[in-house]
Amino acid sequence: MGSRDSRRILGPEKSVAYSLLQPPCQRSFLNSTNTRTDGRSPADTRKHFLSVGLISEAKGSSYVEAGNTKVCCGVYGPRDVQRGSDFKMSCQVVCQVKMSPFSCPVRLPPMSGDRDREMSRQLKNALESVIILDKFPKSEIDVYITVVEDGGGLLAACVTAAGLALAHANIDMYDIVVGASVLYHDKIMYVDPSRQEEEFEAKALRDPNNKNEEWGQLTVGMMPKYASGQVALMIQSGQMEANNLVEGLELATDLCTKLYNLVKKTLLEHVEIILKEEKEAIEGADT
Amino acid sequence: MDIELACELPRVRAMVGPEGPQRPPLVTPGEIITHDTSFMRGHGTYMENNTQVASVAGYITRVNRLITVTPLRQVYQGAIGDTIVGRITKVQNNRWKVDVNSRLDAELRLVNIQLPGGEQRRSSLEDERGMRGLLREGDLVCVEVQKISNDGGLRLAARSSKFGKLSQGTLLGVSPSLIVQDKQRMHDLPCGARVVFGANGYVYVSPTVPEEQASTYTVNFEEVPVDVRKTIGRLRNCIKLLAHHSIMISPTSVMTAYDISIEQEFEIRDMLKPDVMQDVAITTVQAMNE
Amino acid sequence: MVDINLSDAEKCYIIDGVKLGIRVDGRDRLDYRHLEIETGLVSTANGSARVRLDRTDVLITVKMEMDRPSPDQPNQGRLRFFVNCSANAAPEFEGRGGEDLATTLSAMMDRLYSSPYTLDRSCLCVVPGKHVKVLYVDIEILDCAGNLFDAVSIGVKAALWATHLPRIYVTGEDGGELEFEVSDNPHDTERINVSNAPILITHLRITENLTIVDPTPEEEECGPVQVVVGVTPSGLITALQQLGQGTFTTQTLSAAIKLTRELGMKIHTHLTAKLRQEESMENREIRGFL
Amino acid sequence: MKSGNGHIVCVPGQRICEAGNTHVGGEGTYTFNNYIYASLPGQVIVTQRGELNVVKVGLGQQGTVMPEAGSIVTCRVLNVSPNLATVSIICVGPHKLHTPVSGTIRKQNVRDHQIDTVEMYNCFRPDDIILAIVVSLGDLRHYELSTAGTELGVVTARCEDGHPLVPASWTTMKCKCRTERRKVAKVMPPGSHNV
Repeated sequence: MGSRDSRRILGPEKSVAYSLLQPPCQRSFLNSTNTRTDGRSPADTRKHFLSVGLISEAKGSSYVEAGNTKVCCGVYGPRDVQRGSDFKMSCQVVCQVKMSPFSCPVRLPPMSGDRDREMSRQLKNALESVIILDKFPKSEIDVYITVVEDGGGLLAACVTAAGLALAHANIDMYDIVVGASVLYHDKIMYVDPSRQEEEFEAKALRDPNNKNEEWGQLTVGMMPKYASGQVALMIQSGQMEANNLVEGLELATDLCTKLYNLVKKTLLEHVEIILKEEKEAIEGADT
Repeated sequence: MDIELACELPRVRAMVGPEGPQRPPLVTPGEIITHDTSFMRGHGTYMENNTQVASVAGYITRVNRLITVTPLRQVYQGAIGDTIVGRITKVQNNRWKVDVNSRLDAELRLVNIQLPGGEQRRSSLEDERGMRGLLREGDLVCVEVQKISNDGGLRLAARSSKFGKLSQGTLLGVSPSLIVQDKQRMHDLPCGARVVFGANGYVYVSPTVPEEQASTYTVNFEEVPVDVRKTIGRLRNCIKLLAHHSIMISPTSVMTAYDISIEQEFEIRDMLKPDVMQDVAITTVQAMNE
Repeated sequence: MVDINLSDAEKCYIIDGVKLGIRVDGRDRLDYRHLEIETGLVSTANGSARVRLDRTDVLITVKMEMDRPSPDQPNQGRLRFFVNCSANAAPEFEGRGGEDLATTLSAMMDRLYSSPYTLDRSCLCVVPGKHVKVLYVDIEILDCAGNLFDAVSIGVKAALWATHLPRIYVTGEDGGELEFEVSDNPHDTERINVSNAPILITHLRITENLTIVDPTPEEEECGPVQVVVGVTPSGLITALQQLGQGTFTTQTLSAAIKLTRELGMKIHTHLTAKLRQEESMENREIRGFL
Repeated sequence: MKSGNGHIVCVPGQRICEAGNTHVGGEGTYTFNNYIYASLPGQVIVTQRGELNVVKVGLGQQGTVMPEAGSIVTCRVLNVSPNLATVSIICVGPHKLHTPVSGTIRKQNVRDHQIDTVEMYNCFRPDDIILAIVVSLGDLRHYELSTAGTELGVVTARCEDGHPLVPASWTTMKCKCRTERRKVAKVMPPGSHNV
């Protein structure tokens, strides 16, 4: 029922959240014409939209939209280590993912919950293997991610947003890191799942005696070009046969390479704009 | 993957006791040692209305008029002339801080290490970068205790050629009271490996290094062959086994354990199983006592 | 977990060893260290287990409470994991040091036991919608010497296996409130079916494409990136997660996943056999911590 | 290698060229089994240094360069105490730091002659802009800096009443109302000495 928000007037003690009384929105995973609810085929990805320079105050920032998932990320450049943490020669990455209260149908408590902290830790691990740490000795790089809306594949979108924001912040990285997620539902791999599909999978009623039923979701954060493909983050939940999981891993890596080109295009546009501005500035100064 | 049940395993019997056949009297803190005030008071004891009382748990050693109680497990105090193994923890201007398994980090000054290039290169290494070129954080060094400063910290020196940076190998930490005191610390054992029994409990097992490049500060990174690795692995497990059963560690005891483990054809990886450890320890003690 | 810094010479020795198939203590790449297990040693808990993997020491207890079910799963019991890194496990754990490891570990265990097949939660329900049993699993880390995830996951499975829940009878109802009667006969208990509970296997990447199992702290220091893979007794891969700073190639990951399948099934059969054997021993003497 | 209108543009992770003995990687690049890769998005600039050409990737002003041992930094003095001055490093060479980091100048690093007769108050005052060189990365919070050398020291300062001070000699600066003592930097006109 979410945490007790002292400022709000709540219903009587025994009240039940309205969301429990709603009829389960989706009976079956696929709709009548045997395609996914939003009409995509299993191998299609959602529409992606990437942009850079959303937050003027930050050293680097990015905004990523994948289907309904909307994530914005701000990077605050190498600065002195804030809290009195112990002395480390190498750079420290401070990562904080914050799901805004309105990002899910059921309102989330304002303070960061377990899922936020878990995602922050996983993202911190991934980014520490992407950034070239020994170029920023004794300093700290802060990556703050705010989730505007969770439309499925949230961690994958966060990884892409963080990679893009770091590139925009001119922080040295081995390669652009891109995230992708894949859902496995009765023997078929669904690429780039939406939140309804993820929830259907998580809440599906499973009869206990059919022990080896296979389902699961896989999220991969990857650097496609660096040393022919390096996986910086991989998380899988649910239970799957070993070779199905390996097949899912390959599918996710192809998705990463596709997304990589889109990220590259965004960055190159940004670089062109900066160079054009610089050229005008120089001409302006000469005349 | 072998899973054992704790209740099936033999109970670990510590075979305590220095070499001597009869066991010296053990005392616990607070026990009265003697009322006779003519004895001199040594370490580990204190006077209380003219009776001498033990302040640590250990065994009593009497040297004509002096009574001391030496504890069994003890942090390394340090004695001048001891050869010990240490790990560099900090690099400061013209000195290094070294962890030597004792209360305080010891100090190794740039002036008292013996540079292969001789005197004149000393000044060029003054700044921190030069120092780091010689010894970095984490490096292992074999050094000698030169002086004990009044706060208990040790001053180290690496004067002769056999001291200096240790090359490839593996380190093992045991309780310093188990290491047998003897002059020669660095032994090239017949089975083809070099073991440095640091007086501070750090034992370093490494392949035998040819004599002339012992004290250079460059490390050779070429691959150690497989059979040497097998002997080093077996030696390491023997030392761990002796320490686990509190048997005094000396070149002889390690070599006997090594030979016994070969006779009874124990695989190297099985040597750390409690029952195997028990057998080898018992047979080693019997072999040592003959 | 415990960060000791090693010299380059030692790291090179360890990495070459893994390439040649002989690790520092003689093990091969897929060998586990000696594992000791004991259940039922805490009398105040419904179920308990202690796992010792060489020096890693973990104590896991299961206690049952009654609670209201969560609204969206009215007839399902709950399983809650709490990890406590006590300061005596490692100096870094005191204060907030161990907290990061504790949250990672408990999040990992939550995900491992999140699927409904691991533990049949519906049999934990007493009155659907009103009262269910909640199992609080407390994991106490006594000593940490590498490979904590495997030791904890094996311990949790053993502890749940050894859990005896008192049977609860609904005796009657007055004015809408149900009355319960908990049977106080110690033998009238229910057991939890743990036959399908998964365990974790940690693969540490040492060189480009070589991964080792059951890493020691020194090996963890050489290769910072690990992948922790959950496996069920029937060989299905559950909660997989990559930890630490570093990257994997897809081939190494696939190899590790396939490896986990065989290794996992072997460990499961071995573990259940040992637990059954321990169960069948009459008047078994609890070894505990002696 | 995308070439936009006349210049080569790259993205992190893009291979630029082989790192043989003629090419070496500069800022914004890293070398990985003897190939130079870009680690920043931006324009590839190849500069000549001796017979080596240095491949750099930069994007206008905002390169992220951190002070290392030996780099010349511009700082603002925060406070002065008898044996050390705390400063905030604003720029490293030509690059402006996005968030300034802090450094300290010890008494013995102020100048290279008569070290023990240095009075910090006669060398620096709070809010002076100074040029210094990084001695070492120092401890957790501060970089170790030094102003020993003629071209290092106070560049611009203000007197107590706020008038801008003009360098008069090695150790004094003048303004309309008074002269004040500073450790003055002999600043050559820009471009004459490359940083």
